[in-house]
Amino acid sequence: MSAGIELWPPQASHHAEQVDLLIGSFGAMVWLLTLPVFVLMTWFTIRYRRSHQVNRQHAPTHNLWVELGWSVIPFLLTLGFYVWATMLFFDIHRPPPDAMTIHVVAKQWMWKYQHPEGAREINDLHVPAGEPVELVMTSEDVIHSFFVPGLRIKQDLVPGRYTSLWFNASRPGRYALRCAEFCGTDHSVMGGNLIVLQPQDYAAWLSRSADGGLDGTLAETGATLFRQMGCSGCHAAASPVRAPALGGIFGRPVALSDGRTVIADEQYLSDAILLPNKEIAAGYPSIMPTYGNVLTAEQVNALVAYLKSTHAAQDSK
Amino acid sequence: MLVFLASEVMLFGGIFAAALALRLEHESAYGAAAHHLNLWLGTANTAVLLTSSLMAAIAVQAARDGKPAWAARALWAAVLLGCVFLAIKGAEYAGDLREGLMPGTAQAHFEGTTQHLFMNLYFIGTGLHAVHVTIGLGLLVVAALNRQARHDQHAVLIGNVALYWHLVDVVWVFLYPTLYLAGAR
Amino acid sequence: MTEPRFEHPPEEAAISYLADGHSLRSWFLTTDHKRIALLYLVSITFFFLIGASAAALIRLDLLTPQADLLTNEGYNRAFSIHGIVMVWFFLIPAIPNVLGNFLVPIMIGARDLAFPRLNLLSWYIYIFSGLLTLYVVVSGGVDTGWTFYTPLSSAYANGAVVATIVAVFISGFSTILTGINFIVTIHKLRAPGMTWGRLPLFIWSHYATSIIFVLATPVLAVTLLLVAAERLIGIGVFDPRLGGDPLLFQHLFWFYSHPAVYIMILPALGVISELITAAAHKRIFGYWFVAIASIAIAVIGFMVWGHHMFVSGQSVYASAVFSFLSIAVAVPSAIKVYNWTATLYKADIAIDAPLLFALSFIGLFVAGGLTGLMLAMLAIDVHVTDTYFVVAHFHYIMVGGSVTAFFGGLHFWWPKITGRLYNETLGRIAAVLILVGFNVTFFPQFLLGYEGMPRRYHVYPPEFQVLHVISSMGAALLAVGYALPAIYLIASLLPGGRRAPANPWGATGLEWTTSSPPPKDNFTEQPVVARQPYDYPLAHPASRDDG
Amino acid sequence: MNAVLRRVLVWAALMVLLAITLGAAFLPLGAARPWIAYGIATAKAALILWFFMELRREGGLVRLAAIAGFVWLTILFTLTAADYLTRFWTG
Repeated sequence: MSAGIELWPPQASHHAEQVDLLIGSFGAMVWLLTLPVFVLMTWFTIRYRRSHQVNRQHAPTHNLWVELGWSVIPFLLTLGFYVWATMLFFDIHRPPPDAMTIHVVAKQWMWKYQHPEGAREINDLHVPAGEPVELVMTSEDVIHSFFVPGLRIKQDLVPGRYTSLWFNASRPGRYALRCAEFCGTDHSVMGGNLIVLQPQDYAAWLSRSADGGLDGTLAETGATLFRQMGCSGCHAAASPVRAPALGGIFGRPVALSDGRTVIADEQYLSDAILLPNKEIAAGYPSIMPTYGNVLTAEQVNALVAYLKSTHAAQDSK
Repeated sequence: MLVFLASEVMLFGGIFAAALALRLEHESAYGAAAHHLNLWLGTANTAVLLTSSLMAAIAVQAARDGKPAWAARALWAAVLLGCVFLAIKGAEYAGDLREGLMPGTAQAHFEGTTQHLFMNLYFIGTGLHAVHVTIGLGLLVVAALNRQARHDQHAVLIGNVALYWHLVDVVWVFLYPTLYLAGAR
Repeated sequence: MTEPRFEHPPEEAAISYLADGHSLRSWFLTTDHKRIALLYLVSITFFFLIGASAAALIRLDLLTPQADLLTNEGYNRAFSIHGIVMVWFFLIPAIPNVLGNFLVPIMIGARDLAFPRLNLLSWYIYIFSGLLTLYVVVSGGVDTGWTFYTPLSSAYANGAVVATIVAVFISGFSTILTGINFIVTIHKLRAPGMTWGRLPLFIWSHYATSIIFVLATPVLAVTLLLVAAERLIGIGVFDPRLGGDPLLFQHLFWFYSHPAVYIMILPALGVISELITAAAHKRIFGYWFVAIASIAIAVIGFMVWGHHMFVSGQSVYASAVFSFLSIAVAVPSAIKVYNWTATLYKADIAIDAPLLFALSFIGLFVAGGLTGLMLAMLAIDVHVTDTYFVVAHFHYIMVGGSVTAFFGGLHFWWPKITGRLYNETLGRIAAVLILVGFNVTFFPQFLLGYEGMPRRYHVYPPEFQVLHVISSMGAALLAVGYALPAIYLIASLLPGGRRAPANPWGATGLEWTTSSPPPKDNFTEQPVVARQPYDYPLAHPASRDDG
Repeated sequence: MNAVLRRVLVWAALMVLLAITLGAAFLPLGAARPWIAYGIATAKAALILWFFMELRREGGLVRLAAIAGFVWLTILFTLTAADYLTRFWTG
């Protein structure tokens, strides 16, 4: 990247190209509609200036069809772009099923990432090129926003909730990554790089990171926590306490005490740990204590990843 | 006056929107939390306030009919009922305080966060309403003491005060199902 | 030129409102809407200077990528104060409370607003909340931004958040009272013959603005109350740890704050309609379309707030609905622009300072509006929201739009308000300076935003520096552009300034039928309206022969 | 009809509605319960607005002003609920 002036951000994905194409063509249409206004405005002002003698007879004062024309036609044209833009938008919220999941936790003023293989990093994020990556994100304090200009994507991270988006970075390289939602004192230095690697380089990077003394995959970390935090005391199959067994719960419907049924997704499981009496499973007493002050967001991620992995284990049986 | 009342409606709108969001997000816990409110006191208060509204409406009619004495009596009845409303409300608050449901106090203890949140919302909502009741009472007293207003056959002052009082009533009519009825079982 | 529509009162028959009492008491306890308008003019100018100083600090600091003028906290406080002061203490009251206060009663042929004492009260409320804001500034400021997003504002921000919130909360009552006053005045106090179809478009736009004043402001009030309660006693409605929802704040906040944008721009649209017709000496093209467009903007403007939340974690389906409604609200705005252009066709145009301001307004408003349309497009918004693209967009609308219109209106009605004529040449120079300075300041910010420069950044990557330097230099030019009118407008008030005739522009409208400045009761006798608004003779006499 | 009597009758109707809504709250009506509660609340508000606040005597414009607040509230609720109800739909 040369120093000095940069007029267009790099395109790191197919989506980025699509967004550029969209704004380019929409911009062109906008100019087509606007230029006549500016030209006519200037021309009328000069031609009909007071000192100039021209024909001013029969000036119209209203015309319904003209009014309807210049209201409806631009609106319909814009609607076409609306459909296009909305489809692109839905696209970044529907990850392909084979996307790898990276957990993102933001706090004032740093980014923390957890790779499924157990690697953890701060601020800089390594991802493989050409593979779909889904980010499942939450915040520990205030609202932050994950913004990679090169990918043309942005998503807020909200405390107490999971938000997600996915991308498929096609070109290896370093791309700036910034926080876009004002988050306090050091908002402007809360950033890093998205480092897109060739798949083999990514594999090498992963193994190097694992050599750094990490304790297994995210799910394994979660399994350890599941024992350490006493979850298994109640939620194991043989437990004397009446609590739902959790093996294979992820993605399954759960009947609630008020008659509704929800799918056990990341949000549900995280809420069940942090706000246990928000949604109570049918047939069980509301006795679980909240872990809101005990677990960090990353530990919750690990627990959810563990519960997710038991799902996979049971399916394979 | 009505334009101002529309503005007041929107003021409470924010509270109701918060309750709506809370209810949508915490379906079952919301009902459980609401169950701890005293439904009977809430119902009694609804009846008291509705009756008070009737008195205000009668006062307007009496002033129009040229019966200033009746107008004054009806206004004082409305004031009295308004005070009863506040008294019941106070008793309810005192009970909540004893049970440790009053946020921000030393005794406060809640069964879970949703109840805490619900009680907070309950106090903000009913507190804001109580402030309006108090203002309304003040206006009613002013109207009742004002000789000229009682003899005004167009009932301008009494009419406007009554409008305000009815609005306070309407707000309560919606607070009642939002806070109390949600917990009945 | 135009025939006088009413008997001109003899000049000595009525004392002008300016000459009616010179004591402090006659100003500070006045119930005359014209004097209150001047009180507002002085106070908003003061707050404009405060907001502008904060802006100057920001632009100076951004000259280099590093932090060399302000600390991180200092910068955050500077832009928070800039936003809060400019939005609530300058832009929102600027046109309605100065020009609106002065002109609404005169334009409809009334002696005053419906509730003159309420009008004075609302000025005092405004001043009280303004002083509270000043207290916040000197006591260390606030670092939440003008948006007060939770949980940053409710749990994490330092500084005088509660005091700021109380200040904004109180200023809301001033706004509500003004709105009620305008609505009742327009309904009840129109002169005989002033039917709804004969109302000047300025009145229509103020009517629409008042609707927003009354219906949106209380929602902000209660929302801010909840934030303050959250900060003081932790009520938790917006706190995820209690199961509350930070996004609820955004819903409630933008339910007010998006319509608030229309509070700032609708009166400006009304001003422009007056300026264009007066300069063009021609009836507005499509009166009813322009009038109804104001109301349509006010109503639809309430249904688009979610477009501030496309990346916030709001449901994607809700986003799609809000995106559609946001595109729909552009239609009435576009109608106005097309109608103004059509008004210039076969017109008889006097190219004076007010017209130059009006034309720059149209250009900047169109640029701001169309980039707004881009922001309404979901996929584009995801990339450019919370970047300088948004910053540039809303400055085009609020500064390029509202402030330019305010200056245009101030020039147009200055002779009426003060009875003096300003230096026309300097006026034209100022109009051009502001247009150029504005574009140099804010156009580079569109580019910065698309490249990925987030807003509210105190330090930034070096590749953005060139554009930032251009922007800061433009800001200097803009400052000169804004200072110039202050000089020649004040100079016109000095002894020896040229006196203005009753109708210096040859314009229609009731305000031009009374003397300049108007007498205390606006008119010496009750005006009666018998004609359409903007009823100019169809063609200029000089051009009739060649038709 | 005697004006005072009419007001008393309206009051009686309000009390009956109050009793109904209280009773309905205890019936096992499931998801319909909030709808009934708010439906009755709306009916009560309408009675108060129409008779006590005397909108029946007013012209269209005043009625419009009176209900404007409620209409705007509907906008606020509908669009906010649109977010909350569809937030966790997965596409």
